[in-house]
Amino acid sequence: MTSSIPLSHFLTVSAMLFCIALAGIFINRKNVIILLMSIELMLLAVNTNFIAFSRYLGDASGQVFVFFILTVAAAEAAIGLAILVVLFRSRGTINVEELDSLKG
Amino acid sequence: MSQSLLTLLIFIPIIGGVLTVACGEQRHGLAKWLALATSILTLALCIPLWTGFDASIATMQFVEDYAWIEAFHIRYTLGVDGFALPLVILTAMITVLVLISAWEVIDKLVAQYFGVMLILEGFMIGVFCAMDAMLFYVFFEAMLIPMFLIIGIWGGPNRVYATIKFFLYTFLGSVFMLVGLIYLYLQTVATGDPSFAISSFQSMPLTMSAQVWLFFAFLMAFAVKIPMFPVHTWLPDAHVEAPTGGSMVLAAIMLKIGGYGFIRFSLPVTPDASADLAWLMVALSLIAVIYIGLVALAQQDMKKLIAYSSISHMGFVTLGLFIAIALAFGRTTLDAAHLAIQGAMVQMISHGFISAAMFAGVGVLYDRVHSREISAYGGVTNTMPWFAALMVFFAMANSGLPGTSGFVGEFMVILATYQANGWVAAGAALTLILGAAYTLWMVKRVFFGEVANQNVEQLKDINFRETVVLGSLAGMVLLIGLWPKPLIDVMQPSVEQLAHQMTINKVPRTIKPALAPSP
Amino acid sequence: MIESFADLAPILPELILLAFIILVMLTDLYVDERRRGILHGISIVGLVLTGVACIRGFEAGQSTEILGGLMVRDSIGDLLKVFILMITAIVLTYAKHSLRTHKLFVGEFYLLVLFAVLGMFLLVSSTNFIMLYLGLELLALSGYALVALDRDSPIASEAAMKYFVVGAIASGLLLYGMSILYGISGSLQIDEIATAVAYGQSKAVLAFALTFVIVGLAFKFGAVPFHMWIPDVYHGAPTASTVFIATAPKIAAIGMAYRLLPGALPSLSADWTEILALLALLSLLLGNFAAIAQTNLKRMLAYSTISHVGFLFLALLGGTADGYAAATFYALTYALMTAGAFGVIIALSRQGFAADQIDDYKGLNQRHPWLAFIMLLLMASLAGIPPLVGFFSKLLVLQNAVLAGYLWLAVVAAVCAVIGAFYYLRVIKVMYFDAPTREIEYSAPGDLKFVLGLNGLAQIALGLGWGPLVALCLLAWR
Amino acid sequence: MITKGLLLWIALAPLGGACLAGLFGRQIGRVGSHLATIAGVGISCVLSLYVFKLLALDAVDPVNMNIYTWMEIGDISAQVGFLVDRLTALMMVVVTFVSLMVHVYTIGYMRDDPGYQRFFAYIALFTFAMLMLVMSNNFLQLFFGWELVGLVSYLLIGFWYKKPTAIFANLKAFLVNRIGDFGFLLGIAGVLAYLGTLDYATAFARASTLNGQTMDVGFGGYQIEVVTAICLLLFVGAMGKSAQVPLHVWLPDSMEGPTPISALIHAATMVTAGIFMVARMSPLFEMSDAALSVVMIIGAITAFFMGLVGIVQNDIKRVVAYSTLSQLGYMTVALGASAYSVAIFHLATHAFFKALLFLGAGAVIIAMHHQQDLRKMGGLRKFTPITWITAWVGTLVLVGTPLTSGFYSKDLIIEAVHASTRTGSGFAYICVLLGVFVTAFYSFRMLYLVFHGKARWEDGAKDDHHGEHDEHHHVVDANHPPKEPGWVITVPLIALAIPSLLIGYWAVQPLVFGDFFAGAITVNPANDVVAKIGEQFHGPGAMALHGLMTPVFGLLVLGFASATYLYLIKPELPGKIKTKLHWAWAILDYKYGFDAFNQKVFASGSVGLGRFLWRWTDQGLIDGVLVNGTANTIKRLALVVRRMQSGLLYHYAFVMIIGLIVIMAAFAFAR
Repeated sequence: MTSSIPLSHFLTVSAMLFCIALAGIFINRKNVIILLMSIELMLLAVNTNFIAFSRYLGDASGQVFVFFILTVAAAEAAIGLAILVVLFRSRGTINVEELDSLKG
Repeated sequence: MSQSLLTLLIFIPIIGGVLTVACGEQRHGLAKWLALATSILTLALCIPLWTGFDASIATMQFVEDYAWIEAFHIRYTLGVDGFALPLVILTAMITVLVLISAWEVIDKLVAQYFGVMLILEGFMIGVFCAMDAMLFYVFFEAMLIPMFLIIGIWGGPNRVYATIKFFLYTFLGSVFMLVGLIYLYLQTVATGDPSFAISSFQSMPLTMSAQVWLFFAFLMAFAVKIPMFPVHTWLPDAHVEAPTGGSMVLAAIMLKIGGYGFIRFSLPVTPDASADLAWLMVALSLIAVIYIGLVALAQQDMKKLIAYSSISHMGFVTLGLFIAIALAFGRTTLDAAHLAIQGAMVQMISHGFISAAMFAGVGVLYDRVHSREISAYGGVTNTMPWFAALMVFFAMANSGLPGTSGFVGEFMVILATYQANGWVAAGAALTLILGAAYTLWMVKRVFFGEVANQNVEQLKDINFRETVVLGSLAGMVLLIGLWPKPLIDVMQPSVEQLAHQMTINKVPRTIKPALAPSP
Repeated sequence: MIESFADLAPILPELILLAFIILVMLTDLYVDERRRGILHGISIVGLVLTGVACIRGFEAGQSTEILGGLMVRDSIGDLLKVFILMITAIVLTYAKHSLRTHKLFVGEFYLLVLFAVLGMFLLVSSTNFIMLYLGLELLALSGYALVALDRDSPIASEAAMKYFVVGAIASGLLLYGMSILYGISGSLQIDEIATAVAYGQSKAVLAFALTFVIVGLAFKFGAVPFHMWIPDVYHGAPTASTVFIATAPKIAAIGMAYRLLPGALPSLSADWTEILALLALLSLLLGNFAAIAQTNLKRMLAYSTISHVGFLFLALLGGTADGYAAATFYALTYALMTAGAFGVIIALSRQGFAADQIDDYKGLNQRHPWLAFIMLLLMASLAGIPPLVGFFSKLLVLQNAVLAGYLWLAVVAAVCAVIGAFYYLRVIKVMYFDAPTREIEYSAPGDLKFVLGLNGLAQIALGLGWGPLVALCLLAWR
Repeated sequence: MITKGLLLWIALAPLGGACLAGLFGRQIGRVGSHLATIAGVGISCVLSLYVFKLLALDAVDPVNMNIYTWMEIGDISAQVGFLVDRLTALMMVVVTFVSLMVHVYTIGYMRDDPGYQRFFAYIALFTFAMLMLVMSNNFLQLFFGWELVGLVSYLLIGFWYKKPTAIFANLKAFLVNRIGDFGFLLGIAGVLAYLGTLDYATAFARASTLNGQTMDVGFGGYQIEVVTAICLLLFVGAMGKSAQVPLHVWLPDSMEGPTPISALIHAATMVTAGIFMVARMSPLFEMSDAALSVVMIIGAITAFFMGLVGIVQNDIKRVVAYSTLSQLGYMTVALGASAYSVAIFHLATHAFFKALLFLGAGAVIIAMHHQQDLRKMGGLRKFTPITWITAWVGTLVLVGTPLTSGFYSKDLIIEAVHASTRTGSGFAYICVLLGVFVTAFYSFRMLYLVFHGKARWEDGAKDDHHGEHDEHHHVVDANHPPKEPGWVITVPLIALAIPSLLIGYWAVQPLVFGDFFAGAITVNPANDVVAKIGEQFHGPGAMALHGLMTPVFGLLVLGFASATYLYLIKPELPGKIKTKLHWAWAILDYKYGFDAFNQKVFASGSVGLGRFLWRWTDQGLIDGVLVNGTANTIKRLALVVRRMQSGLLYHYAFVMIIGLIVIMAAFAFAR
């Protein structure tokens, strides 16, 4: 089973996910929610990497790290959403394009 | 006492200045007296300095040496030699006069003005006494802020532009020197004897290319300070906008720091590069003398005119210093080189007094009429005879009349220059004509003729305070002019040492045939 | 893994800090509005005790593994921690007033700050990627919250959102780099990675990983082109949060840099030196140029921070111990200067008057010469005018740059310092040369005035006596 | 015995007087100040006579002593000291005597001038400066005195500082003199460079080392004899002070000053400093024929052409001024012929009779209430007999009537030039001959216009410039005829008239043909023309007789005759001639266009150039483009950079990604 799918495939997939996430962040002009999702996606790509490596190297610490990342990701999401709420309360919009009162 | 004399000379003014500021504006009367007392005390401390100075040796004297930053071998090392001593005393004298001349003139933030002036004095004395390169640089830069404030707070209408220009110009120049110093320090680290001591820089072997880079690094700093063409344009603006005292300090002392820097760093640390590039420096000096002389001729603003004349006179300092290195090249006797260096030094001292006097004079007029425009005056002699007499005297000194100090330096430099190249000497000697032309033309337009207008009609002649300032300056000008020997004797050993350092090749050097001394 | 509590001795500082965090949390539940000042007291005490713990364990060159090598207790960490605590203490003093005047005086602030400090502690003393990441995120998440502290301010929440998003991207990138390194070395232990990397892996992959790591690092510092959050956060966040975010994390970032670059990737030093030089150059140029055009003091300070990061990177070139010592010294002095500058802003700000426009300072000298003088010292120090300490820190980093063979960069940096001087001078100009337009009242509490005074005079004091401090840094790093 | 103290007294007494009158003039009052200065000058005059006696009659050895060391750098040292030999002594006597006369005369002339004390302070100071110049034993002090007399002349020409013409003239005088000093200073530098000393004695002793030594001109690889170069440079200085073409332009304008100083400074003493200096430097000049030729030719041009201009002048003082120029030309010619002793002889005689003429002119001006225009005078002899007689004496001496001192000195100059074989001596000879005619003509013209003919002032000339200063607003006319000024004016006239007549006869033998200046003046035997003409010299009487049958005398008579005919017998003729030969008259009246040229080219030119450089290079290029240009560029860049912070989140993210990619690319391409 291990031999069936070579490591490179996993890495490619995760790289793709990562790029999609990045693209999602700076192509998206509309909604902050999508930004949060992209960030999650980015972390998932990283997780994929870690798991693939740890499986491939037969070393558990990678997977341990993944657990931590997931936890932190959750916290991050929480804070992100909290900020989102605050933002919406104070500005009445969560449109990325309108978040430009701070510039120059 | 005498082993910590220099420290006292540096820190008494600084502490006095802080206290003066601390007096606050509401007690500015007290502040003024405190400041004056401090400056006079400082001047008094110069007496043991002069008497205790052994004029027969070239070594540093009154040396104080303490570790400051062990980790980077920066030391608090002070000392004076023949070059520093006169400049220190000059600084002390001028500061006293500056404070007196500002007595009733400064009307806002009086305590701060007097305090800042004193702090500035301390920094300037520090520059002249510092024997550690980093200490030198610290004082060199520290002067900027007080001067920045003096011009900016008490200056004229366009003061902000002028003072920021002054600051950035000087700052830009000096950061290159900073990098140069760091480079030199790392060289000493490489040689295993890490030190920031100027002496160790002077004795350090350097390749030609390194010397050239360092030379230009130093040039950036000192050429701006002195100032040389083409980095001189900050000076007229600074002078025009600065208050009288600021102009006096600027012209009398700060410009000298540029020349002093050449003596301390450029010439001894990079003698071969200096020799190779002497032609460039001589050319720039001549431009300063002639081009700036012509420009001065065109000025309508008295302070601008005097500022340009300062640049032109400083041309003789650089000319003397860099002709000296040409004369120190392959000669049996170094007398000519000594003459040139002495000339440059005397020129610095004398210009200190003369330019201070000229600016003080303009200040006297400005306080009464509030205009620096030449065209605003005319026939001042009718209403201010004594003042006119003094100013004609200083004008003559400024145009190098024998018997005044203005003559001595130029005379020596021209005499020495002739031995390197007659045409260069001729170019320099043009100042006889140009200097007289712009100075006396101004005198003619301002002091002679019928009373020009109401303002001049109502002028009162100089009061006691102004007489003290101008009179004492006139005394110094006359003294040095009639008997420069004491001054020259004090400097001679150091001059000889410098000339000797010039002859030490760190690497084989060449010199432009044009400057090759005639056999 | 833990046989006895004696093994916990090395992480005593962290434990004390944690204890006080819990204490603050609990007290916050039970004290009412008026007596919240006690939280401030508790936090200060906590910081001081933590500091004492750090200092007591301080021993040059020694380093003990903790938690099975997840963390290490060494002089470097202790030094950075002590500095972080010092700065944080000062910051809290300033922040209190600001929070009071802007009706933001809530316990959360102290919690978040202390959590951030804890994060920094983990960050600077971690020897394992997991620990490092946790520290980083703890710091970052507290930061996001701090920025958003003022819930009613639109710009604050906008800044928080921006900070959050780009921060998340940065940590994502860092993680990606870590994952590659993990793949290459098969370990998350920094030292093991170092040894593994030393045995010539394919350079290309290493460079690929290194890039991501450096990006994460550069973001923490706020180096160009990963600086975009800095101006907005400094500007948008409540000054109390800004003054914290602007100062202490920079010190922690040095520790992070040390663990990641010379720690994990020593064999690539040539490569990351090049990149750092590039980033330094960009930061110097952009920071100084953009700052010139600012009219808002906080924003100007933000860009000045970017240029200072450029200088700080000069010290990281080559990754030598002396270099890092210089960097630490630089970060500390920078933090002092910037904290002071924000302190002045806070001291002058009132309800409905942020005092963050440069023009608000017109004629300050004629109204409050002492305060103007302090600001003068801070600005001149930021500009790097001797004998103020700002000059000497620049001196050290320039020296390191020349030593590392980047003479040209040193020259550029020096010139940039001149350009930079311009906008600092503008503040001085406004305070001293312009006539006052409005009545400026200076009614800060005594402790703030006191600390502010010390902070200003420290510029001179450290400038004249920076020897011991720099000696300490060298001692810790060598 | 000549002691240091004695010499110091001579030099410093006038200075003391000057300081008293200058600094405390208000306290000691008018009488006090003129007593103080006259006492000072009197002392030094008496002592000078004593010193002269010692040197000339008792044949005491010349003294050369240093007072104090001005500076000392290795072997280069500059002293302040005195060298007193017969040459110096003669100059001292001339200077102090004339100065004393002028002091006395001034009491009357400046009687009601507000600047009375100041004036006395100035002329006393001048006496000091002039003494420092002539008594110097080294180049430094020479230059010191040289410039100081220049300064005083500047102050005195501008004495009436309200008068625009005066303050224009004094600036002009100073600057033109500075041009001379420019050369002079370089000459001194040359002496130091090649002889290694500033001391006369040492320099002259080493002079022989310059033989055949040449220096590179600096371009085109031309070589020039060192000694020639030095001498020419020094002579430029002399040209400035002694007003030789083309640096003569300041002297006529200097007449703006009060008449006494025209007599003292711009006739008798200061302007002769150049002559004295060249004579003093004779050991150097003797080594360079080329330099001496230049000297001679310049002198000749001045002697003749400046005399010509004198013919068309209508201002009484200017006539005398141009005559001074021409006489200075004579002296210079004599120098050029290496007849130094003759030059000094003429210098001395000229000092007396030209001072006499000027003071006479001054007396006339006073009598005419500050009317200086010849056309408004005439027939004064009845009213001012003493002035009239002394003026006649002066004129006769000036034109060189045999037996008068002017005759001896001038005739010897002509002889010397005749005898000289130096390049240009032919031209010079013609010039000096014609000069005699010209001199006679303008002198008698002036004499007639002033004292003879009909009194043109009676039909009250109300129109033009009377009253240099306000005390004299009333002019003379039939009801206020001019009257003889008081004794303080006339006594000096007489006191000067007598020596003017006699010293020639009395002094020509010892001064010129006896080796009076032995040791002071060196003449190379090869071109010792004095010795040559000395062979035909058989006592002053015989010389006077012989003088009657020389072409010189013929020209003199011719000049006298034509002047008499034109201005006494047919006064209407000159007008006709003027209209006929208008172009010639125009040229002379235009003074050959020197002034216009200088004003346009040098004065306006340099100011214009300065203005151009200031506006375009200084403000335009350096400040505008480089300094402010950089600043503005930075500002503009700042705005651009600022706009890059768009505030849009996705831009931020994008920039980060770009940065990431750039770094990767850097790695990729670094490999």
